[in-house]
Amino acid sequence: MDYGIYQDKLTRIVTDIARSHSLWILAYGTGCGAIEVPATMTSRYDAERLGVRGAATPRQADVLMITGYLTVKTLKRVIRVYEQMQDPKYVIGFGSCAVNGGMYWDSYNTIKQLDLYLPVDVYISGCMPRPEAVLEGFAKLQEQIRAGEARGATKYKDNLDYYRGNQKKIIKNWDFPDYNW
Amino acid sequence: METFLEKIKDRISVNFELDRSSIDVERKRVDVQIKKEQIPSILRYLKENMNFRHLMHASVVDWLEEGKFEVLFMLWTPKEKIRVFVRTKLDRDNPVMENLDMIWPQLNTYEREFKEMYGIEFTGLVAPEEFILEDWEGPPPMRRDFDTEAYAKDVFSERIGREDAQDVRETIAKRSGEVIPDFAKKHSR
Amino acid sequence: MNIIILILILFFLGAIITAFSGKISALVQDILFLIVLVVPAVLFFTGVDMNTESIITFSQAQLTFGMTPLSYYFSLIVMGLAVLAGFYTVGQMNGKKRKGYYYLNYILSIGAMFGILMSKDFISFFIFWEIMTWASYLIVIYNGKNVQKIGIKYFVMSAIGAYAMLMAIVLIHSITGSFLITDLISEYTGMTQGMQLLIPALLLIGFGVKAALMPLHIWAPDAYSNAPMSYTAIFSGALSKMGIYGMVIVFLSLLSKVPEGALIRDIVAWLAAITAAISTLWAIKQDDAKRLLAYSSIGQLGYIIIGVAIGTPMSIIAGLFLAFMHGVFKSALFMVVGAVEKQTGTTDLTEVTGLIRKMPWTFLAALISIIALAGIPPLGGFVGKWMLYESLILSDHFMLVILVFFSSTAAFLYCYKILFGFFLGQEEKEWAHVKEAPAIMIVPMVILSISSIVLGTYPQLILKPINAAMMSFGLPDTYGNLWKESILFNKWGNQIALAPIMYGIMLVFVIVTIFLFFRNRSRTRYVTTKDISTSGEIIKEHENLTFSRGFFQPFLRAVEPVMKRQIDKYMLSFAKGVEDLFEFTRRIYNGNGQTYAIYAMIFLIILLMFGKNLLG
Amino acid sequence: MEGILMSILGAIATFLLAFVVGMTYGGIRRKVIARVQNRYGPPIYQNFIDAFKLFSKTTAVHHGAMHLLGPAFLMVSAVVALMIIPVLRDNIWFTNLNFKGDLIFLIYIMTFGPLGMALGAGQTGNPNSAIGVTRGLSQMVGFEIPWVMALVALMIKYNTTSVVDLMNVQNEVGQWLIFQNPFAFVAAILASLGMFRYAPFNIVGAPTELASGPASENGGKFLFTMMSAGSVFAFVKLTLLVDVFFGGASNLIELVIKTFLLYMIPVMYGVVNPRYRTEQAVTYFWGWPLLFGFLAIIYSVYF
Amino acid sequence: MVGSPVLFVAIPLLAAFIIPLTGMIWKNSVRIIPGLVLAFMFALSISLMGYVSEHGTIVEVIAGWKPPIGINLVFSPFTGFLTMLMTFLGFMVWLYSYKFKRNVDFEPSMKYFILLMLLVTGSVGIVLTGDIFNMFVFIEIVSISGYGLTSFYTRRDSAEAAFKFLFMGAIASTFLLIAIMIIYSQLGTLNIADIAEKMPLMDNKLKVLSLVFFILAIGVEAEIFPLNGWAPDVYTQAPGPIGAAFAGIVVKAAIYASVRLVYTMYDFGGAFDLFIIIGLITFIVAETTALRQDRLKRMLAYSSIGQMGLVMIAFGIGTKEGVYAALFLMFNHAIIKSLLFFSGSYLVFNKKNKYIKHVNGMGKYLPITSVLFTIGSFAIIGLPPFSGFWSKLAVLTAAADSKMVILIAVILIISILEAVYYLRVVNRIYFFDKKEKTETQKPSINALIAMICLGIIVLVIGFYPDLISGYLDRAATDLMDKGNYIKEVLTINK
Repeated sequence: MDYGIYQDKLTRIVTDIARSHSLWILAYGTGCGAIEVPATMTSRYDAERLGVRGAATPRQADVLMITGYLTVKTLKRVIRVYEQMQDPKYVIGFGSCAVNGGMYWDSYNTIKQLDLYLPVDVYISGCMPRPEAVLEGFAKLQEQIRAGEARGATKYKDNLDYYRGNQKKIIKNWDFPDYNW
Repeated sequence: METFLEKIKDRISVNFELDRSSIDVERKRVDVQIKKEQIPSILRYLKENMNFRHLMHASVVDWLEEGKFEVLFMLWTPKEKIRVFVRTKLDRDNPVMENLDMIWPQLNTYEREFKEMYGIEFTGLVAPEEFILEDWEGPPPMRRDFDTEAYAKDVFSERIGREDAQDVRETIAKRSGEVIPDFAKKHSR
Repeated sequence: MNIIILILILFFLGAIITAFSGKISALVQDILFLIVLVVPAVLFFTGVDMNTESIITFSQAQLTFGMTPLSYYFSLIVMGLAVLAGFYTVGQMNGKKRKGYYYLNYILSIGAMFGILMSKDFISFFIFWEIMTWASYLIVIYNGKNVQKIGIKYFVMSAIGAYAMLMAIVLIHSITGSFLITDLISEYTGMTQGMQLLIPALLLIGFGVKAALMPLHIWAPDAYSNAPMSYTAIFSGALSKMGIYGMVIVFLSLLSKVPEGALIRDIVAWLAAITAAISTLWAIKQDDAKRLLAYSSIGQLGYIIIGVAIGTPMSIIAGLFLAFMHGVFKSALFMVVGAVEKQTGTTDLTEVTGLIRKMPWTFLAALISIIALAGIPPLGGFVGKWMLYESLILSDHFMLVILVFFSSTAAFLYCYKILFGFFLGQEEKEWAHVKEAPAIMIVPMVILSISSIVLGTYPQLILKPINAAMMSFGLPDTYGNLWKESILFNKWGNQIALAPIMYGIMLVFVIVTIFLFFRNRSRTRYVTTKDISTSGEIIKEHENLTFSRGFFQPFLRAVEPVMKRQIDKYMLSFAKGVEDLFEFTRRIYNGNGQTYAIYAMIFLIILLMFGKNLLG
Repeated sequence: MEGILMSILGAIATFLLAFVVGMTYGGIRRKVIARVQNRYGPPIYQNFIDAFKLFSKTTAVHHGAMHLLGPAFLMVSAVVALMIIPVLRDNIWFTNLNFKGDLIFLIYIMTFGPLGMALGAGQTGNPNSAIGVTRGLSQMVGFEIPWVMALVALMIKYNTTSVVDLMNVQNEVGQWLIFQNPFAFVAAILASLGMFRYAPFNIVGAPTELASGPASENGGKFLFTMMSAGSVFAFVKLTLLVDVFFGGASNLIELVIKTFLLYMIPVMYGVVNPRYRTEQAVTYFWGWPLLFGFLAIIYSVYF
Repeated sequence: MVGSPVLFVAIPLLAAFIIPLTGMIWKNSVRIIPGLVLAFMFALSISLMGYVSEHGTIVEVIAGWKPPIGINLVFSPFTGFLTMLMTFLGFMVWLYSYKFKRNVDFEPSMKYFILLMLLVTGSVGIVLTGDIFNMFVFIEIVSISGYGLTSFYTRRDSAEAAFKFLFMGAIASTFLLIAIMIIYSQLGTLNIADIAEKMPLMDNKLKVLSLVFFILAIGVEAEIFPLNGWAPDVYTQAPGPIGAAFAGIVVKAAIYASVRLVYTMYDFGGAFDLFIIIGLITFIVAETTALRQDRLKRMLAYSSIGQMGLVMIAFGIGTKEGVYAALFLMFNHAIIKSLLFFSGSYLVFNKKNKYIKHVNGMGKYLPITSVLFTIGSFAIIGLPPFSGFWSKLAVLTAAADSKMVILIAVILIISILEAVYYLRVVNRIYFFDKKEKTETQKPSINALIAMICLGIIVLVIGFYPDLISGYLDRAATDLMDKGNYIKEVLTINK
């Protein structure tokens, strides 16, 4: 992660703690998993007490939640959204479809290995994962952030060629703007 | 009701040369099959002269064994609440049909889907861009002779742990002791 | 020769020479045009003082020219704008057809305005008034679009105003036996009550037309938007101020002297407030920048008229100050629109987008002028509006405050619309080739915008002439204790203490801006406006997502009951009814000789019947 | 020199006060909303965490000069308004620039920020931003009318436009203006519902509808600036209401109590209401609030 | 004294007889001689005016019979001013029409110029004569030449127009004769000054009756409502310049006659009110009607009638300022309306119906003519700095001095209509596209000179009205001073 001027370790710890307690999620509701997010956010499970809160646009968000299967067409959008998010940013793969294709394992247009295209920090398995699982996923993410391990954005930037190569294999008409940070 | 449906069927068959026709009293529907050349005229006739103003649905069935595509239009009249199914069969090797979206504009969407999914050509169809399959280069995926598993293996990489490619249905059945009937084994993935 | 006469002759001769010099070369014409504008301005600022007076005697009337403090103040607006807009005009008219025609009428109208301001009697006032009217009329129809509708509307309304004024003038003459304005003022209190009301009312109709007061304003949107933009800057900035000038005279020297005057003053103030409110709503509705600004001008003139009509010293200062400011920022805005029109060929706010990086200077001028227009501190527009509110509150015109406040809040809507429409939003491929306007057009705009900043911080620059003008009307000297009268500034005693506040604001502004702007700028990279969050969709080059159509639709739905009633329509249907009535009189002449003979006989009988009355 | 230093320090202290109070109130609001919805809710200091996180986030892109300036405008306007408003009554603390705190000046300087922000939002090119801005401006026209009516009623009654004078009036009479002209208070508080832009008037930044409207292209430091300016603004508005209707506050504790109680009104109104459509939000203010405004004026003129 | 007023009558009449003879020798003399005569008349009037302004009124007795018995011509500042105006306009009309339609045959063109000359002569005679029977004779001369000129084109429509004119003119002549008979039977004299002196002796009823008959008779020529039905047709059907001659010369003469009646002959003030009422009705009806016209010449005709109404109003005010204003109006109207007729005729030159829409886009093809028409329009609306403004101002001032506030309001409101219909035409000239491809006629050089002369006068008077205000002032004083008129005419010793 590019810490810029925050080289000081103490500052880094403080910022990591702040980041871990303020996760603004951009729920990319690709599949049926989107229905579990409201349950996680509302009164019974109340993810907001962990500092998890919905963000409206990728510019404001910290966490990209990919809730469900990804087709080729949506993958393109997901990559775009991810690239528009600002550093630091985390990805949560949500549900077995995101993990390995799930029940669409033999579909002609479902992506079965998300981490080839985007750096995923946490996978939450289940079809669908229950809100408890989602909360646990968040907790895991927070742990990773506090430990300074959730560095998906840096990974993506450093290995951009690798990710681009994989992405271009799937997406034939490549018309993306350059990744600019 | 039966006589009424008969009357409608007769009225259609007087005007058009039908390949096959039947009525279903229970579901209040008339089912006609016709040559593809006559499709525009019969649809227009039904819409304008017989008050079947509403196009409920259009779909395609792939009769792989016959070597035909069956295109089906479901019409409905709001007054008598009766459906008419208009079917036609296209040659599977050369599925070409006339564009119909001037009769119902929403047919444009259906036609784009048929084109992408079955490869049916509609002469004169104006489609702004791809409908569902962006950047698709393979064969039309909804044709029954399209092997989706092979295609997926070819294009997408499998996550490690899924190489066995077990059938989900079978695995569950094995675990729970359920007996799958034979007819369901083959094409029920 | 007297210098005022010299300036007038310079204008009128120069106009004709300029018009025909186009035969030599376009460059000569441009240079002559500028000379004819600049030389009188220089002469005016160096040579004319309050003592210059000259009289031309005709058998019917004496034309007296001279300067008063009030006319000096308005001359500042006219002369300054004329020169600045003149330079702009040269840039804007470059390569257009019928330049001679345009220059002729431009200079004529400037000369006429100057003549109006220098007139000390009503005859020369009226003569120059009419020259101004038809010169501006000829410019309004310059583009030749919808002439029959727009031109006639403008001219008829002007004629109504002018004839009302003429009637007042002859009435004045019949009572005082003189055309001099000072004679009217001195003999006004001795008139009968009916005349005391009738004369100001008629004069106000005359001035109200030019100042676009409500039932008389219907010409303004069309005329403003149809004239070339370089002239509309004059039109809205200076020409409309002639109406204000007349109103100031009427209100201060006539109506304030009689108790009945309060009635007319209140009526005018209310009309002006309603004008401001309604025209602001209409401005919000417009999609064309010219029309938008035209309606906005009408609204702004409404504020000025309120200030003048209320008649407390504070409100008059506010009105006059706003008159100057309006001249400054509205001309700059019209120039901006003209520059955009020249560079893109259209003024449709829904079509042009994202010019900010193409025309940065124009945008800067627009931004500052808009901030001034919206009345946001620390720019000049706020000072005027502030004084207006203060004076309205202190004189207990509470409903007027609400109306003014409503319209000036609603003004934010169109202010934003015009900035957004032209300069912000996504950059479109169609306007990729657009370049910044030529320097000769940019410089006047920038000068005007700088003056709105300067006048916001140092309002005393024009408060001094305003004070002189007000003292000439017998109002107390408020310059020294101007701010004492307003309760705002008593922390700093009786000095003009706007500057510290404005400095404070600017300090904060500069600190925060430097901190945020430059810090962020150095750390971030520019990305195009196509690179926005659109649910992951990649915007193609031909796609433009700018939101520009139906901009304030929900708001307009909310205010629709008010907007449904248009005076314009009522007036048109009235005019149509009158014309149909005339169709009836036309039928009297049916072309039949026998009928005419019968008419003759009927006429004879009637004459004989009333023959006895002939004896007298 | 010392004077300048002191005044700069005072300004910073005021800003910090406003920032802390505004942020905390924001946190309390989130907690209240959570509790009303039968949730546990985030901690009260959650807003500070969010702000700090936003501040520490990378801000890599901008869309041009106005985009950079927009949040700066917002901040300028908030700070200037804060400098002008009298925070405490009869106290040399926190009197920065306030030259007796002119109401009209305040109203205008408070609109300056949103307008600047609107320009910034405009340059991002995001249609949602522009839609949000138009909604916000429309709503502003709506609520300014009853708000100004309430203030004008007081201004005419006491013949002053100064906040300090109004506070002094209340001190001399010994009665708060809320009791002297209750209609004005009702009109003002109804108008302030729109001013705070909480539900049902959160049409500007409606996250599910407009993707947070003007803020939609702003992340990181831009959003941090907007958030802190918003907090300062909330403090300014509350202080203004307290000054005008509740006789001001002579110390910080009184200020906090009064502002908190006032703050709860829009918050509570918001939790139980869904979002209005734009024209509903505009015309809402031209119904009962306008009536109360008229009543306030009539009351102050004739009684 | 350079010449005698008698020459105003004698020379043209003589020339009228000689012209056919010279025409046999030299074709063009038919065109040229009337022009020379008119020019001479104009020059004579100027020189006489110079004399009059120094030495006072000239009363010329014909054939040695002294007034009240003999026939006399009175060249006072008032009549002299009108004479000058008429002869000038007559010359301008001649100059303009010198080559107006080349395709006109020799024979009619001879008629045209002779008739024009007679028209002017008759009008001048009406103004100059001091004798009511002579006035009758001159009115007949004017009428008859007017009938001839109206039917000049020998078309069906022009014949109809001429017949209408004739019809009304016959009625007028009858009543005029009856009125003269009543006067003569009661007072035994035909001399105006003598009648004026003896008027108090006459029975009131007969006085009223004779005045009514006079008004009816002269009102036909003076185009007052409702006796002006013939006028629009005549203006439309007669050749273009003749419209100008009617508006500028004939009507002026008729107005003079009625004014002379009311101001000098009769002694009761109710007639002034009658003037105002008639004038107002004429003004309103004519201007409103003009607004609804779709043909240019008809529009100009109604406008002309309206202006005459305004003149009547001004005379009806009855003060010296009123007379001054009326004279100023007459002067301006004569010049401006002639300019409008002159330029307007070229704008709709080759069109059959001469609709207003035919002027569309003429600004491009006939620039000078269009500019002149525009100047004329602006002037007649009363826009400063054109001459029309000063006369309108004078009328309004006069009315205001007499406290006629409502009158002022009505005049001004109707003036707005005037502005509307003139501007419609001007807009069409400049800002409409020429629709059909009709050929346009460039004005001939003499016509151009005539128009430019008039245009310059409009501008010059507009910028410096004092050029003529001296004449006007003297004329007004002269008209108001009834006793002086009587004295000067009756006490002449020669």
